[in-house]
Amino acid sequence: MIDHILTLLIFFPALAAMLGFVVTKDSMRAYGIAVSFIEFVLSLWLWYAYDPMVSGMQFMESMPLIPAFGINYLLGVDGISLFIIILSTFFTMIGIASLTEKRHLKNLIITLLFLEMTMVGVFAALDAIVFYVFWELSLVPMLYIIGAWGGPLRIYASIKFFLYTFTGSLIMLVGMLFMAYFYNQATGMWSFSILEWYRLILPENFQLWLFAAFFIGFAIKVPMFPFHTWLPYAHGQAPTIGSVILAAILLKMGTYAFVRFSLPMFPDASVYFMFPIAIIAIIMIIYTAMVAYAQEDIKQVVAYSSVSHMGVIILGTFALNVEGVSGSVFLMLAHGVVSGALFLLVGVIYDRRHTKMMSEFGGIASVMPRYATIFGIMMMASVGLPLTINFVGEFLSLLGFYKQSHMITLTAGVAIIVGAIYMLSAYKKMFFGTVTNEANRNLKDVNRTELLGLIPLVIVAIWLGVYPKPVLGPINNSVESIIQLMHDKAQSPEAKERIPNLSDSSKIISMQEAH
Amino acid sequence: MEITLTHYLVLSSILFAIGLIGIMRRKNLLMLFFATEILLNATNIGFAAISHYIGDLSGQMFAFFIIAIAASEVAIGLGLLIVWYKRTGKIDLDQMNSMRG
Amino acid sequence: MELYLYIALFAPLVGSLFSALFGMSPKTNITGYIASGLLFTSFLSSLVLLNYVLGGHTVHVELMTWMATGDLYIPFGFVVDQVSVVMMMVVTIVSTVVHVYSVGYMDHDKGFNRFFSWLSAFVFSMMVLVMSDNFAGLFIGWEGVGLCSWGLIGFWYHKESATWAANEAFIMNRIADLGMLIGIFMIYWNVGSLQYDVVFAEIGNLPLVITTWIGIFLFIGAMGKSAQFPLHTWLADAMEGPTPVSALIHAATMVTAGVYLVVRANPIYDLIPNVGIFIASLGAFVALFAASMALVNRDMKRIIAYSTLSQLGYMFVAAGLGAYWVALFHLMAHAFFKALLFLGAGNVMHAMHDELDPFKMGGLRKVMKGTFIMMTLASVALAGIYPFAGFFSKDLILEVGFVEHHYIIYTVLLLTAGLTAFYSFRLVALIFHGEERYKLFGIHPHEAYKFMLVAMSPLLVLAIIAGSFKMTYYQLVTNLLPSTVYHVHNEVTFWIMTIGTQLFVISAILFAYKKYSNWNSVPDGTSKMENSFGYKLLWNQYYIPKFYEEVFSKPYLELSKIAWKQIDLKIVDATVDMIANAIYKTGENTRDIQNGNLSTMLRWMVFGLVVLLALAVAFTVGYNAVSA
Amino acid sequence: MFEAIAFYLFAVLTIVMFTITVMTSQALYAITAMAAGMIFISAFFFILGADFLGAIQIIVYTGAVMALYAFGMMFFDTTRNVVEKKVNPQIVFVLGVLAAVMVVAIFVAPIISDNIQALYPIDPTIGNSQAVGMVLFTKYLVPFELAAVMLLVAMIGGIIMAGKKMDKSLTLMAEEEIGMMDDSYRAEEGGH
Repeated sequence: MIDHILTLLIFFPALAAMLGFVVTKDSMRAYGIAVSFIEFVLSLWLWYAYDPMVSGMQFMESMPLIPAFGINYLLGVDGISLFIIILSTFFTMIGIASLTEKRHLKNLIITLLFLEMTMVGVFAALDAIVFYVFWELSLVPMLYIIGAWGGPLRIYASIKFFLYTFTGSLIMLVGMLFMAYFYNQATGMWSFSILEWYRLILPENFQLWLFAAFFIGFAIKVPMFPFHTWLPYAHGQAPTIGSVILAAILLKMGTYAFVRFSLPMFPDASVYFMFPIAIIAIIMIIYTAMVAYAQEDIKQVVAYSSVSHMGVIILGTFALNVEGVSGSVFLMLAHGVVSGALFLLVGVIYDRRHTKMMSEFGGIASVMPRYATIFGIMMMASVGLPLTINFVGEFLSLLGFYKQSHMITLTAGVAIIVGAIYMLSAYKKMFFGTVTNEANRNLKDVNRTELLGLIPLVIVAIWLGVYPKPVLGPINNSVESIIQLMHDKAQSPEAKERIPNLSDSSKIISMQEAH
Repeated sequence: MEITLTHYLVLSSILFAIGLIGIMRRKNLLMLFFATEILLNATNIGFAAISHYIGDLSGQMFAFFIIAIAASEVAIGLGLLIVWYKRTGKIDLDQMNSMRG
Repeated sequence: MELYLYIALFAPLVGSLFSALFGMSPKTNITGYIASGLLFTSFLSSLVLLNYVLGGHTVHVELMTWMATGDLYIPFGFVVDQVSVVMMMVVTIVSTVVHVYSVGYMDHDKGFNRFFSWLSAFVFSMMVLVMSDNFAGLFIGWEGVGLCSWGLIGFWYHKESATWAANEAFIMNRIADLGMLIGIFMIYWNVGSLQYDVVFAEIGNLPLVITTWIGIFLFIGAMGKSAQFPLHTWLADAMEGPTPVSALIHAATMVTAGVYLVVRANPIYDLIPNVGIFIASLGAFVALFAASMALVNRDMKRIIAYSTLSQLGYMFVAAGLGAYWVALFHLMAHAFFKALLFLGAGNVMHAMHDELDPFKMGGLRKVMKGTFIMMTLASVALAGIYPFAGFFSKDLILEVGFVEHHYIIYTVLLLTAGLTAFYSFRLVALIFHGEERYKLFGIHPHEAYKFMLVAMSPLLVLAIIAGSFKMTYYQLVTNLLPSTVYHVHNEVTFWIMTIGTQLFVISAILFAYKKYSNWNSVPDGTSKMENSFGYKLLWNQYYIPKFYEEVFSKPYLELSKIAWKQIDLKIVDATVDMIANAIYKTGENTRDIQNGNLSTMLRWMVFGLVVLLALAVAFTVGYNAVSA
Repeated sequence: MFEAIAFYLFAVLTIVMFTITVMTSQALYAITAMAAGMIFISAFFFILGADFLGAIQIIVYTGAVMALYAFGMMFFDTTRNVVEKKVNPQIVFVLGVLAAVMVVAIFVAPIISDNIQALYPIDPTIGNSQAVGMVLFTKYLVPFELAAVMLLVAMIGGIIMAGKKMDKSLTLMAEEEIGMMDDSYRAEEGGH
């Protein structure tokens, strides 16, 4: 069973979703929680069985799909994808457990389970086509969630979300096809296996074009400035569960893909585009933080803060050294936990008051002290306070990029200031002061269902902030092998210089020979 | 004065153009069918001529199949035409716009 | 000894978590007792550790790994050495006193439990800050105290001014923290480690320019926490918090973290005397600058806050001039008498029902004898009168300035010493002497609880006798810090300086008494002095808060709104929508082609055929032309 | 020489006939002209040596197809002028002429390469019909059979559509209407 754990992880929720159609409406919630819990336990088992000392792919599965073109059903996890998979299953579980939605609950849970399949699939896929299929499939449940359970502008928001990201991924698909073509030209064989592609050393000008093609697909997903405008609409209109999954997992697909595709496949292009991308990252960090500060809707604050944090992730990714990339991968998890929790928290207040405008609130802290406390913890985590999960990621990301450029890091470091500004002022508007709005006077504090979702997130946010080693260790090993691969593949002298050589640090194991 | 393949092809083109003018100009469905017959025949001439000048029977084969198709087309087309006429009493193209997008 | 270390470190955390458990329930005195008890435990452990360190040992433990990736390795490592043990003593003594005091002070507050949770959490962060054996751990504590400071300044969160001040403090500290973070990055990439011992051993091998930058960036961090100009405005506003908080955080411990950082990083600053001069100059400037603002202020707590700021300036002068042990000594002495002063002010506030204007008090010595004695003695210590603690530490700084031949700094500090004495006794005179002006406002003051006064007494004792520890202290810390002795060699000069300073200070005190001890009216803003330019300038804190408001806060908000409404919605998003709309409109406009009319479709078909044929012809012609 | 005369003669006749077909507003003229044109076209086939094709042309087109049209026309009022709305007639001619010019340009241009090889060369020793039969039943057997099926389908389709209840379209009716129709049908049967 452990040999096929990834297949099981991917298709178990889908199968359960199919069976979910015959489950009665009343027991659907319990069914959903049970299924997502089993899935989560499975993913924990994956972690347990994962050998942290091996840097390469583990639990690899292969089955030919279209042998003529080298398209295989190829799965595997390494330290980078392992935890994002766990994060996906974790958040699906948390999301279903804390669902407060009343309308078409059954359909919603089935949709969520399908979404879980696509998310796990994206992070486990090692074949470009399989990856692409799951990548695109993930749009469908999300489109459905926003479009069916969303706010008043849901149709516009969902179509914008779908078309925007879809356009990007089509360009990415073209890039993939070209990559396969180049592989065919170089070796005479067809292959869509990412691991095979890693071995291919492309001339720099090819790399630049392919990098650009992949970049657009990923950048829209992340979303990077100036492709970010779908996000506020999607978050603004999506139901709580949609925002949670979108922020926690779906956005991570973009940054994950950068680490999985762009970096190891195009090391020279990565170095070539390092500074332009860093500039974009800085714009994302500062500009969207400012936009977040100007928002009147608490959910939009969190939405824009996501973009701002994604900027730090991008910066860490393009630091192209172990510290930075490990930090960015860790920050993906951290941001998933924190922004997911923040969206859940916004959902809590929205359920009570059916508004998200900050001007409607004020002084909530005295009415809902538990809520204020949890929100405060998560806000501080989002601001990047040490000993919370975000700090580890942000610290490492910025630390990594400092090696590449002092000035850019200094500018990007403004993130910790502007982040504090919008978060604290939003928190002040919501929670501090006296209760002025009568409607807020008798709000109920967070109930047990909501705590069920929030408490684990708080625990994770602090646990991984204090003791990130169990996660950071495997990430570090896999990132080291990627960085070493990049260094070995790099051709231009600048790239050789910018990407550190780790080969003296012995423990590198070739990507292909693991398992 | 040798008659070459080109002569035939030009003739075929002229007839084809006449057919095109017909299908564009005609609003009466029946008349439209006539024009399509002209188109088919124009190509038939071309096929037969090429067959002759290259010395290959394939051209004639194609012409056969075209004739077969023309026959079926007439059968089905007229059937539809009659159904339509019985329903509406008209066979004017301008009135058949239920496929409007 | 490790056990004592962990007890000293984690006892406050346990107290904090325990109080947090009751954070949302109504007041339970038990939280206050438990938290105070645990703090006292922490103090006792620190005492044991002090004893151990006095024996010439140090304790260094590594609890566990925190971050490890690539070459980076950051453990949770804690060290108790000569410097940190002094800080631990200061922190635990003051915080124990403040905890016990708070049990009385916060007696009637709804957020009693929450208060102790925050306060103990602060002590924990502070302990992490001083005990960490690496810069990252220091940064944890650094941010941790910032967080607790935020929570405690904004403790009365229903007050707009309090929450505003809390956010201001946090954000300003963040600005400085960025500098510190960059300093840490520089250290890591140049040294390869963040452990103090490794860094200090390697720092000499670095190019001087890099060391300089490291020193500058670390000092930027210190400037924020210690509220040095231009990041000083938050400290005065932070007085919105409960008074014990001001005593503990904004006088004794957190604000001195910057000094501690410079002292701790002395091997770095030793290499870059130019930065040291800058630090000293800035310190001298801030000392005078803050003292000048304290002269006219009419808010009791703000006056003490400015005095704190001023004393921090003194400390930075000492630290900047390389007299690290002197800086640390003044830090310690200052912690005692300043905390005492604040707690006394807290008593007065309680008595006066949160009235802060000393002009509305007067004659309180009759009803608040204990507080009167304590505050007076604390002020004497602050003024630096022999044989109180301030004399030994503050005069030493003056001597340092003199011995190091920075006469301008010396003069400024001397002047500031006079100002300090003046405004301190202005406050004492206005509060405790003269007519009982409070009667105008119908207030019936009363002395604080007995146990609060008892709790304050250790601080009083220390404020009086701390100077006598000087030699023990000196021998202790110079194991780690440069052991330069600052002494004016010429006997005559020394005595002239010492006695001169004392006379100057005493005359300033007498002047203050003379001017204010018989004050009989509440100023209403009409007197000539209150309308003079100088007074207004000082009253408005040199218009700096206003300047920040106008130049940074408001434009930032405006710019943010523009970024959202103009750029994001009208440019970025509109561009995307424009592309989408263009496609949509194209479809809409060409929809007429699909009018369902077969005839039209046939025409389009023929048109397409013609186009394709034309293309075929054109390409063929073109191709032939190229190949020919 | 004879060939040339015949070609031009028939060419002119065909063009004239077809032009009439396209241009006239009398349905009867049109069908008559077209039948004539078809016959003239078969003349080309004879000239080109495709005797069998020519025969088929006359039989199928002029015989079957034209007869079908004639029957079809019996449904309509053929004596009346065909009234058609003319929209932008010049565009029609321009497009038609342009298409012709293009095609001619392509045919005239020396692009038909010389290296086309005959796959099924015409054997002069055997007659056209025999040759056609040999190719048709070997290489083109499957298409031939398919064509046969197609014709069958067309025949059945034509019968069905023009047959009973052709004033009702099942595809355009709602389900209930169909159900009702079935009921009335059964009722009719029961009545007998």
